Amino acid sequence: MSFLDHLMPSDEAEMIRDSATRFTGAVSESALRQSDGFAAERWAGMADLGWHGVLADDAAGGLGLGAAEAAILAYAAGHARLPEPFVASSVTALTALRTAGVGIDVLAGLVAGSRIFAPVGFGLPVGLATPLSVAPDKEGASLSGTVPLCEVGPHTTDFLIFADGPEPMLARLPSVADGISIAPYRGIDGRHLGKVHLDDCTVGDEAILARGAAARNAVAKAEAFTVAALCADAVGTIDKALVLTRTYLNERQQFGRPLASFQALRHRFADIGVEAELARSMAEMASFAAQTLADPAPLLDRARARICRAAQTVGQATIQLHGGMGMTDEMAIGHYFRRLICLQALLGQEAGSLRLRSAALAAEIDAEASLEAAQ
Amino acid sequence: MSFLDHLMPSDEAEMIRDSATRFTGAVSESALRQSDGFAAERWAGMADLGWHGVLADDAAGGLGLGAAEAAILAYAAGHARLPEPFVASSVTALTALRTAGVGIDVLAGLVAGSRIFAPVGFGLPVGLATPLSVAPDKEGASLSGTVPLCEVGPHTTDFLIFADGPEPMLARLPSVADGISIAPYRGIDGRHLGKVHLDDCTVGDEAILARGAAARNAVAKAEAFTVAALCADAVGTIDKALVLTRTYLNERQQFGRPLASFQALRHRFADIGVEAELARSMAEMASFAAQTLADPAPLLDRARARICRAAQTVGQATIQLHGGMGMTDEMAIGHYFRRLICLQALLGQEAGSLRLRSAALAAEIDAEASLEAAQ
Amino acid sequence: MVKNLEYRQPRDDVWDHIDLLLDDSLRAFRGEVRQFLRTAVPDETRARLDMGYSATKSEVVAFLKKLSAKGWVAPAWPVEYGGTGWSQLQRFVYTIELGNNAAPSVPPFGTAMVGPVLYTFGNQDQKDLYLPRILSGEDFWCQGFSEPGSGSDLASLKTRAEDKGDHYLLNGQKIWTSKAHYADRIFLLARTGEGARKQEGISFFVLDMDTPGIEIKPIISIDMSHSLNEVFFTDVKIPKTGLVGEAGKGWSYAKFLLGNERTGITNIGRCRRQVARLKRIARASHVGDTPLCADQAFLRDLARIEADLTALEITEIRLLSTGRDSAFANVGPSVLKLKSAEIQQALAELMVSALGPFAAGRGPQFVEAVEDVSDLPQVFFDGALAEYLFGRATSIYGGTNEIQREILAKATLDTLQ
Amino acid sequence: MVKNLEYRQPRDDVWDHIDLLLDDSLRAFRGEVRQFLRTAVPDETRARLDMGYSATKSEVVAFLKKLSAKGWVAPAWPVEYGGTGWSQLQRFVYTIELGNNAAPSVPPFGTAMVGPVLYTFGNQDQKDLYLPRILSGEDFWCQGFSEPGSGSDLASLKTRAEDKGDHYLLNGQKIWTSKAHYADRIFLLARTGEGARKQEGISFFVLDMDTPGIEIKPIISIDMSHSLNEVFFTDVKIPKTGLVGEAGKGWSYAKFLLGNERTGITNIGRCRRQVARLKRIARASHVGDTPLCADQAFLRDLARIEADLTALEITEIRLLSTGRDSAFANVGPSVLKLKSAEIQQALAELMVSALGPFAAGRGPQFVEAVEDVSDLPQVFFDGALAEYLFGRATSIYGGTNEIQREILAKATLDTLQ
Repeated sequence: MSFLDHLMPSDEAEMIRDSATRFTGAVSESALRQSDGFAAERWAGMADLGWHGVLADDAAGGLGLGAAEAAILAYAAGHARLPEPFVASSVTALTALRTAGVGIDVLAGLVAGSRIFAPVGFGLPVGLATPLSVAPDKEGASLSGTVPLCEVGPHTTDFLIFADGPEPMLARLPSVADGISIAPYRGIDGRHLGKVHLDDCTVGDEAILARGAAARNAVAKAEAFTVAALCADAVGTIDKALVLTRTYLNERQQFGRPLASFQALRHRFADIGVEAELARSMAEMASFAAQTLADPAPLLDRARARICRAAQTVGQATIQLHGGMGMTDEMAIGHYFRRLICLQALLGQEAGSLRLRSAALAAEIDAEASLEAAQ
Repeated sequence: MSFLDHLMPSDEAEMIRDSATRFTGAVSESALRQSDGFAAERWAGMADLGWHGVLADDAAGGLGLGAAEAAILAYAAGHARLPEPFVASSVTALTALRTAGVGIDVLAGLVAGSRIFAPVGFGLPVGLATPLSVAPDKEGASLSGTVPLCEVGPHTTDFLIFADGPEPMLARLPSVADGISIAPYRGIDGRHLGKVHLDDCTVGDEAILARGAAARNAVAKAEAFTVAALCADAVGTIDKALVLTRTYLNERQQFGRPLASFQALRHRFADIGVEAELARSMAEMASFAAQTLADPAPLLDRARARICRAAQTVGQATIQLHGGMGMTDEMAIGHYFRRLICLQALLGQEAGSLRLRSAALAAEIDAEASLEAAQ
Repeated sequence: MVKNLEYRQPRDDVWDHIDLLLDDSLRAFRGEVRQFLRTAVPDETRARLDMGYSATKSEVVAFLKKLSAKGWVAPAWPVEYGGTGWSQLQRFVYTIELGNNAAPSVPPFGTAMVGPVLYTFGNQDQKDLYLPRILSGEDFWCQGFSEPGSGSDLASLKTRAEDKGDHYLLNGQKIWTSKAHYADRIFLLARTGEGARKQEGISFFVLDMDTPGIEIKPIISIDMSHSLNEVFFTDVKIPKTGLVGEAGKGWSYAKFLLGNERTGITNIGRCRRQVARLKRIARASHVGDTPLCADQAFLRDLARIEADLTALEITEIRLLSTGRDSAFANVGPSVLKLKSAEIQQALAELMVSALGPFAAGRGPQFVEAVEDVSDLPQVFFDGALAEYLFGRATSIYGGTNEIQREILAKATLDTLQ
Repeated sequence: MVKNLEYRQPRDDVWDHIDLLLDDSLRAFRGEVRQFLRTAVPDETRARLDMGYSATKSEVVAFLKKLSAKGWVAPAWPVEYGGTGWSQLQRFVYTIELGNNAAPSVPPFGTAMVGPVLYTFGNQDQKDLYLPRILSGEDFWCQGFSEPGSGSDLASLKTRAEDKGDHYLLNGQKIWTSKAHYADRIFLLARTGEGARKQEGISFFVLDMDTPGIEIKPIISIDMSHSLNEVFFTDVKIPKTGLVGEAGKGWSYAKFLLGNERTGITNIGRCRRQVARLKRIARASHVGDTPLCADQAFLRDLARIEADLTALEITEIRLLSTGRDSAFANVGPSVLKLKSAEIQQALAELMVSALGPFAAGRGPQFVEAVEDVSDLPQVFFDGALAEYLFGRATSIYGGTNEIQREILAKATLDTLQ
């Protein structure tokens, strides 16, 4: 598939978008505020619409689609600021499981919404290296170490743990197991997060889904899909922040006329509209790159950097354009602002992304020098 | 003298300011455009008003004043975009000569305006290391090397050359001497610049004004005074750019009303007004630091960085606010824009200044760590 | 590791270079202030505040008691009303040191806002009753100016105080009332008449917060803290003694008050402390194996803010000390307000950026959860995010950035010289 | 040393990562374009243009001849008028490669501006006469739209063409007429009648530049080059055959023309080449003993611009390829215009910053003077400053940034969805 084809969504993709829009359109502000980071009926609703299986094969009850369609759903989740771990479980974990070639039985539960996976030690946040140590054990292996930031909560049914090192492995463990402890906390946007501590945690052979290059490969693919989905989530969040701000500027009167008539505010709104379009472009590119390219990192780093900047710029501007009202928890805009902060962190921030790109640029400059020296 | 005293100009300083304002107010736009980088009668006019001797002792015919008063004149030069080498000769060279303790006869010519010095290898631009090699010679020393950027022109009567190295020296040479060649060129703002090439250029003992620490000290003092004067020059240039833009915005009509009534333009003008005030603060600080402190570099680096940024921001914004007219050489604003570009280069640019400050910050962080480790 | 990140008191023997601009007597004065603050603020309070948390009411009260004993609660007041007689620059240094030493903020509502209005426009009874109780720390005040829908257009206020002969009857609503839930008294603007312009017919009142008919509704802000409130007035009786100055002249008193407010909000001391904090964070935080303090891009960001901060300090000194450049004196407060908001927000943003992925979470549980993870300045996480979030208000309150730019444009662009 | 800084042709075997977004057929097409450009542009021209200098008229003419022989002068035109029949994306790739390979710019006045107006609204005679001469490179055109005093308010133009029966009599003045001194013909707007709105009563004309009564006065721009002009018309006779379309409908033709203009000015190819140039400069330029390419702060600036450029490229591809998102299709041109101006200006600014103190001088003598100083990319100095100075126009011409923001705000803010 070419990027041009990618930009032309299929009819199926359009149907998914429409159904997602209808679904999230029915989520009320009060329901969101009451859901305390997770609503079981919402998760089940997503399952009914096929969200959790968007990337899973037919055989597992999935839709067998790709990063583009997962991005449509992540966008909808951002637009409605859903706190549920859609990306973590249905994109990150599912992609790793699927790439590792696990059996249909495991995937089926995830697709049906009855199993909710928390990736540990990979995927999200981007760029947080948290190596776990692996010791051989008679029945399989024993894992130790601490992962300070995972998307884990009371809803989590399974851990999907990646232990890097000389003998990398990807293992599945139930949420309650000997040697695992969780310190739960909350994301700035209300999502459930936690620190996972492993202390000589025994993993049986049957729980080890992949080893070595296969494990690394599964994790790499999962991380690329994660970046693409988070980018789309950010664009959905940005778009809704713009909608809220547009409404506010048109409705709110000051000095006897609507705020939307003040040129300084109009131009600032125009500027963040540009940011939104650039972010949308980068999100399109990220889902194409994750799906198609063998080494998407150089493109994904640019996408992360650019989208984090857009998230920062749009978040700050929309609060400012809301004036004092933007500072209140009562207005939805602050919730979108916090989600944008959280997404920037999960994407590794603009500074982190540019740091990687800068290092790559330096390497490119070196490589060109060598190439010329060799001529 | 405290900084507070410094902020309260003396009556003498006010008189200098008034006379400088009158002098530059009489310089016409056409005279500036015709002067081709130097006007002898203007230089003589400055001499009459005491500009060249502002920093020189009474005995040499000077006013015996300090960096604050030199800054008033540099400000006036920037405000009127005078292309003559006031800073190079009357601040940089004079400070070095005076600090090196040269005789009154040398200074008197400079103060009177009959001798115009070009500093070579120090002072200006800030941060350009161009070491010259020194070989012992029977009659004194022999200098070799190239200094690619000096403020030198047909008006130059004397070189003041600093050769760094194990045996640093400060030497005075006539503008035509064996072993010196000049490749002249023009600054972006029209001032005379040139590359000076020294090829076994013999410097007699009588021409060597200072050696070793004394030479270094003279040059360091001169460089501090140079930064302070260039900062003031930049503030004068910025202020005039704002005046021109204010006039343009008020006079020019668009869509049936003055440009000055469009909020987006008003707010951009407000922003560059803030830049001007910050730059003014930093210039005040720089002239105080140059005059008073033993090690003014950390403050001068901040001043350079901040003033370069103000120069960049104001230059770009005033062109933009002039619209198409700002792109024409016919309007004075472009000339001020180019002067601001030139001053940024001579000040070492924001990037160069911040690079030094960053290195100093890293050292401060290290020093704090050592201090704590020692506790 | 965490030890290295803790708050450090400014050292008298290590001068910030900007300090070289002070003269000997100001440096001696600063030493005196530092000496006092060293014991006046408990270490625990200092550590919490330095992390970015707000002071609790009891911390503020305890500190006010110390200040009160020293006579330093309201240095700017005339000596006859309990001020210190310090020069403007002494007050500047004093304010910097409060922030620099992580002292609890002195609530400005009594000292900087209603106090000057009372001793300038109030009657003798009002001065005698209220001023000493501000200085002693007994009375906490809050400000009833803004109303829903008025936004930057303060004079469009609708709250009405009807003259009932022996009292005024107050009905209406105020918003953004900072610390109303802590306050003993409120000063407010209400409409007592009509005029051709909306600025006319407004009066300035003082009122006890326990007067019947006052209801406080918290506003939770985007950092999820409670500091702002809505205040509702339903048939509240204001005694005639609650009117300050002349009826109908409230707008001019409010302008006087807001003019005082704008010069006091640069928060330079706090910014200095945050630069120092960022330097400690840069030492402890790692990117891969490299400490952040070896990242030139981060250092440049910090150096740029530091240069801005230096420029802001000197600009404030210029405004305080010369007063001769009348054009600048007019626009100076707006310059300071705009620039200080930008610097405070840039510092908070850089701090959050330095947190990397750990900017995703917050709350006490979060701090606890990540506290034992090595190589990361965990103790700062939560406070940095709180500061970043609440700090978005610095470009909104006290006249938004847009309002400040309009003030500047009026003063510099509309007057052709 | 200087050798390392010279222009390098893009390598087919080293893909820019953004190229991975192209499909095989577009990549093959690009190979064909590159192959052609390799011989169509002399090395000397390429080197000069890459340094930031403008092409001379003879360089442009020589290049147009090559393009003409290939049939590539005006790819976007309908095939029947001499276009190529390429898809929009092929044209996008073609335009990028022109800039990326430092080919002389094809003057837009004939191909992108008047040509489409003529084949859309012109009569058969006009098509037969003018279109082939544009394609052959024989005719250079210039544009007479802006007038002194009209600025962004183009429709307020005052130049008048009076209907004299067998001809129009033209009087008035145009400004910003790019390359008028090179041009054989001009297209212009003039008022032929009055209307209730200022947009009414305007007609669109074509005219030979050697017609008596036309006077050209150069405008020297702030880079001290001559590319812009004022054009004065004194009793100039326009034959009736010079009227395009209907009298009084000129404004709608101009809007059609300007709409075409906005999509063609992203200059992505040139920006890509400048990123490559900055990488070479970073290798050669030193800060003390360290090459600039080891300065993380510089690298971050470059990486940030590069990410912006990638976003711009994809945004242009989105606009060209989907056309389904109608809201974006409306604002897309303004998004591209704003962002491309920002990127072009940021690249020029970074390049000037990389020059350090050497940004003080310019001119051929300067280049010669500093050419033998080691370790500095002298050959770029002069051109970088020229680009920086002239590049300030990118946020002014074709609708200032402020006008673009107003267009965006109208489209996105004033329509509540």
